Amino acid sequence: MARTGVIICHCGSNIASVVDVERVALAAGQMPGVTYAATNKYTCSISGQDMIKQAIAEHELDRLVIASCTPRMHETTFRKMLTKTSINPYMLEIANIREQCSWVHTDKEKATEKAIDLVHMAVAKVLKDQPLFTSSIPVHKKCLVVGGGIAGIQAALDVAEAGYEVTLVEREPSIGGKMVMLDKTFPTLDCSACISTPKMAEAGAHPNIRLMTSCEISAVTGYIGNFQVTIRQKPRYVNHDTCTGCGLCEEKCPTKVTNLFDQSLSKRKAIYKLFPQAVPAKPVIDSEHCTMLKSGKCGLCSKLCPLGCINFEDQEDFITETFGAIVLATGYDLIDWAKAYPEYGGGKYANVISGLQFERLVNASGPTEGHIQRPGDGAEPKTVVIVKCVGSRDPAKAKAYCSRACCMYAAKHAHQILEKIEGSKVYVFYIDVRTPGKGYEEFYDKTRADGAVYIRGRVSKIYEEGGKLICKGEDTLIGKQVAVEADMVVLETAMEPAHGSTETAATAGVSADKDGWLTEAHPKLRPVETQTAGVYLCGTAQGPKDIPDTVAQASAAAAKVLGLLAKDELETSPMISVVDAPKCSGCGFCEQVCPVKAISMVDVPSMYNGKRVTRTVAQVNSGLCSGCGACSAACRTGCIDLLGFTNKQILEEVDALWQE
Amino acid sequence: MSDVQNTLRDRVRSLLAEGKISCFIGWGPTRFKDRTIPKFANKPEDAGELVYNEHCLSNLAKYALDFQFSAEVAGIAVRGCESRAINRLIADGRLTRSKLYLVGIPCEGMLENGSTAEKCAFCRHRNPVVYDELIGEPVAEQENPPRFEQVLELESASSEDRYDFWQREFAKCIRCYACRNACPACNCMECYTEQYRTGWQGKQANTLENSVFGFTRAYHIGDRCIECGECERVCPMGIPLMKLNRKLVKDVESLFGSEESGLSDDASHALGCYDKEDLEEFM
Amino acid sequence: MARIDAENWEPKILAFCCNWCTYTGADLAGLNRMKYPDNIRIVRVPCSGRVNPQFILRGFQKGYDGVLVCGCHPGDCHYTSGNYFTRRRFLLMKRLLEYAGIETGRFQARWISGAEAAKFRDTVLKVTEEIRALGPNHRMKEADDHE
Amino acid sequence: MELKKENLEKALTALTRLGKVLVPGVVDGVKKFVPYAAGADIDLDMVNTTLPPKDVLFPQTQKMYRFTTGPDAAFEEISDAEEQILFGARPCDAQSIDCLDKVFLSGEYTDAYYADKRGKLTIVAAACAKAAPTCFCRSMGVDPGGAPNADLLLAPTAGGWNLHCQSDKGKAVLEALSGLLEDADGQALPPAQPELVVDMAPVAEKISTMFEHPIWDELHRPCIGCGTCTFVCPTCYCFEMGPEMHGAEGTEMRYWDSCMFSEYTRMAGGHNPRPSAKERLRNRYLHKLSYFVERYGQTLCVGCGRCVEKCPANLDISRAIEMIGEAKTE
Repeated sequence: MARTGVIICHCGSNIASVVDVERVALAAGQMPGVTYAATNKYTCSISGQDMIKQAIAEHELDRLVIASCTPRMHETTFRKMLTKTSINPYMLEIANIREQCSWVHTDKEKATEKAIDLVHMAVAKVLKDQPLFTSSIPVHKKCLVVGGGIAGIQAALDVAEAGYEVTLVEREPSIGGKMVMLDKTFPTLDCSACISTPKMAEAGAHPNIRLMTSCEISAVTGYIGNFQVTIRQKPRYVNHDTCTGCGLCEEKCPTKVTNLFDQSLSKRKAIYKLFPQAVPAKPVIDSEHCTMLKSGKCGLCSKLCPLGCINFEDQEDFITETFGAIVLATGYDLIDWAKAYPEYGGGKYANVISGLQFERLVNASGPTEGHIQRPGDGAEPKTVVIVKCVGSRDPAKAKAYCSRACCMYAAKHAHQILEKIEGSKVYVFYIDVRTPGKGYEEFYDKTRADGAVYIRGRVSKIYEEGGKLICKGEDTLIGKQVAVEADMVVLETAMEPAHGSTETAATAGVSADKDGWLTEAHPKLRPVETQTAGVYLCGTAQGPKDIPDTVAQASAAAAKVLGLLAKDELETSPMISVVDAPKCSGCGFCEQVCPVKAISMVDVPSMYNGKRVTRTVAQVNSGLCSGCGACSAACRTGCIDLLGFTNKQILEEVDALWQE
Repeated sequence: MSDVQNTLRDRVRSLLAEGKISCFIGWGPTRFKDRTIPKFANKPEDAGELVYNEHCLSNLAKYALDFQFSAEVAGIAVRGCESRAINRLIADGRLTRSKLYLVGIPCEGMLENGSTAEKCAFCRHRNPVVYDELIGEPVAEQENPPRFEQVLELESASSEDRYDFWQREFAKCIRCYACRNACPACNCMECYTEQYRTGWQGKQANTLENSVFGFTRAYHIGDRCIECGECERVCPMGIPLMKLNRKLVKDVESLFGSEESGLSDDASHALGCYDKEDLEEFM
Repeated sequence: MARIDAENWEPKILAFCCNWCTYTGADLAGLNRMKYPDNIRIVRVPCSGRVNPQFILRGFQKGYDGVLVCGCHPGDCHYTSGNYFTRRRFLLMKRLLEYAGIETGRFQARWISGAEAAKFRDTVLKVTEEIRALGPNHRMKEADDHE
Repeated sequence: MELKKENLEKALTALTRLGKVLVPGVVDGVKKFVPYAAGADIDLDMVNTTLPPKDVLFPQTQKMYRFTTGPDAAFEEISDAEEQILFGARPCDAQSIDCLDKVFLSGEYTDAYYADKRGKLTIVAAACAKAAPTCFCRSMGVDPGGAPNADLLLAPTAGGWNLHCQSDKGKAVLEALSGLLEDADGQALPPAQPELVVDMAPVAEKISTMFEHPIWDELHRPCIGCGTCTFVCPTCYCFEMGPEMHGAEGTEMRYWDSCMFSEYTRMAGGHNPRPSAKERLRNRYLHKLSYFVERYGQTLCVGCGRCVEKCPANLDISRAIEMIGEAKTE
């Protein structure tokens, strides 16, 4: 027989002034299974807790109902208290007779009756409580960072600096991402490479960081603290263990290929480093273009390499490792504006370029060594039109969202043109100017003071006429059509999630929104966590943002990772779902509704019609289950149940009304 | 129909003889002219005992569960209703398509007490929707049979009349669970009614408990019912169960835009997924 | 309470409230000392997605005159998607109950966030009045079947 | 003595003075024994009711006692027996009551609930002038023209029924009907001759040796495991007990169970000695045709054909009897 103790709290006068607590205690004493019922002035106080402990010992109680304030207030307090008694902390139910009774009702008689009902429901439920035990899962103190842009580098460095091992996976042959392509950063105008390459080098040399370039993650299993990740190493055809990065191969390679790092504004070789400051500073072979790999002819690099590092037989390799935490920093791409905006020439005018192309043009290490020259003829443009929101805030053609960084880099581009080309004119077509950042508005003001002409309106058409690019649009402030003759047009295009990032995220159990940006666990309160515990995100993988925000978020993600890795073991809530496997039909309905992919279908030996068979049944991963109970409501048989809120417990609460 | 019967016997004989299937589930004769019984042909010579006529009322699909753990392939005769039931059972993880050999039979409806069986009257899929081979030529489908006519009629009754209607009907229920056991969507290893410890459902046969069972079963299968009408056919008390099931089918179709159940073995079902743009009534 | 005469009859309403939104909203209503009718009995569940529609029938069986299911607003679910499933389940269940002859209004569902204490209070007020207007429920109720 | 058809309603009304009169009728499409009320839809010509009269004595759900738990634990027995007249029961139905009597009244233990009801029951049986295609009572030793354990037998005539009193309770019925009866007997109709005939003789001979016989491997296969056959059977008497709780108050009940349900023999922990339909069907048939015979000297099947008529899969116990009879045994 159960020996339930019921404590009715006065909460000073908070409860007792409305609810006749003595009457509630008297009624509770008559309820099935109740051995002891008493009131207490302040149950949560030390003396209140001592009184409960004493009652537990004296009356050999095996479960407890406390009628007091909301369980959201003191459930944890009382559970903690129970750890010091003979009662399991989960043999406790709280009847909320303060927030949901004494504070909201005035009729003392009715409030008392309601309190009795609420206590009754708790008493009925507690009779079906079972002792539950937290279990612990080990934490593998190693972090995986996916994406080697500034976000990934920052997160990796922060975690590594704290003393934990990090593996940084990058699909390109070098880390660096988009930031390293940029020339200057707004609003301070410090050289992007100057501040990002030291970080790259630091990451490359850090004893706790293992760089895995030309790599992608292909599979993730397991759960927080224990992710088994399979990493695919793409063939590089160059042995990076022996290569010193002398560059002889690259110098002599006869095959020239469009250089995508320079946004197609230059050529590179078929064996190449992504850019001069690449980390690792070692070349790889572009298998798509290498004549040796394509047709078996050439092999010059192999002949020249003094250390014999070239291996045309290189194969892809799969490496599986265990990580405690994963950070997704998969970054962004720019939209393909040529497809979305045929009215801007759709790519047929060489002098209509993207902002990122402009960054390469103006970059000292770019194809023009920093001289702004028209890609079409190499001439210096005197009049430049900058078009903002190309693809952003334009749901009809591309993206509905604001890409956040464009207003500022458009101002930066305008500034750079005005500064570098004497007598130049810059017209900026804009919808709005958004400058919410430290020093941003000031920078924008300065650019305008420098002479940039801001025209409010979208460009409706760009066409070539007499060697000039005519940009037509409406100046909505004066309500008139305007046409600007330009030598060059820079389109500040929208960001979109890096290609393949949603697939990578899905591998790690992270979902994306309709635009493909990865979904955080809570937009405000858990901005760097995801619905999959132990997987974090940062940078533009989560949504468009600029470098300061990206870096801040990367450090935030690192802080979360450190919070996890600092623990040797994770205590898991015991209030999770459990499967009664012999009853499970294996329909998988629970799996379909689980928000955290904690349920998987597994084959188990079983009996069926008296025969030994192998059947498929549901299995709950206790490390992943978040205890929502959606599975339980989806199960027709009721064979998957949520501990702490079992079907039986809830039915008992409902049935309790019958007691009078 | 005798052509179909002859072809069926020939085909089953060969399939068994060739070892393509280990057993064939069809219909066999009874001592009564107007009744058939599910027949399991294990050997080529059993094929001659198979029957196909207008009295083949049983939906055979659930008998395939007898072979769910068998290493061999089982053959089964499938008309529209059986084929959808097989899809349902595959979708719900109870059968494996590769372990089944489906002999399709287009069907023009069966007879019950001398006239078209109630379960066939609203059929929209007389031709099997999945099969490995088809006996005979596809038949014309019934054009828009008024599936929801009876539901609409009851919907237009007053709340009180609806309550009285179902209470009167469930007063008849004897809790034999024939409806459940015949239903291809009721394919749980153990029914919720058997979970005595949880106590979902009292075993006592009274109108209330009977109707709790009736409504719960309807809800459990509502988004997966293939409208084969077996539950109603097997009910010894003649409770119009399809009038209940079709209500849910109708709502699932109109609320969530789901297609009819059992047209494919896709595991998705209306309550196993959601659309953020679903109807909002609870604001 | 089952055998209180009609004059003194007070509706009894069962409410399933999710821990993260509506239960919190109800707590906030208390914190703000808002007043609402005492006819409601709340069962706390982690998520509205935990509420098996069979619990609703059970509520009516056991003598509740009305049943309410409350959760986070769609999109705000603590567990991301629980309430989207809730919405589907109860869109269907509500119609089934009405078809079965339970009067419209006896079963209701509402999205109430942790901040919407006033909405919680107003919902309890409204639902209580609606159910009061419907009178005692005898349909699908155990006692009546056993008289 | 003859009761003319035109006096039937008067006769039934007269009988209501003796107790609740149960007559074959149709309620919401279901043929069963229903309490007689003037103007009710009664049909004494129907061959068999769909539901047997067994729930008159052995209700599908029988409330046994009420109880309260907790400090003031108490219980109160429920007795709901009342005088009842089962009017128009068929010879097979009467025979089924004989079977139930053996189970509930003979031997060391008498079932109080059954005994109460049985003591207050008067059986007015009606012999059959016609048979349904599924009737095979004769093969099971039941005479469609007689009902030895009935208190009164109605033998059909062209215009009504001749009355044969068979007990003191029967006399009471006759007294109640005085004034409504013709003194002379009418022209009796010949009793029905069911077309369905099976031979039980070879079955009786060998069935007790056939537990392991391969016949069961195939026989059960159409069975869907529902309880229809057992619930429409006039003799199946298995039950289970359980409480219905309202907080600390409860009512203990017993309700029909079916050996065809998979959970019927399932034990705590999950083991099931009758794991599949094969073992379950075998048990049902052996119980009816062998075990009961060994214990009480008669079969537990009265040949009413209800299960044959209602089986969702058209399983046919008469066919099983034939197959058992034909089976080779060593």
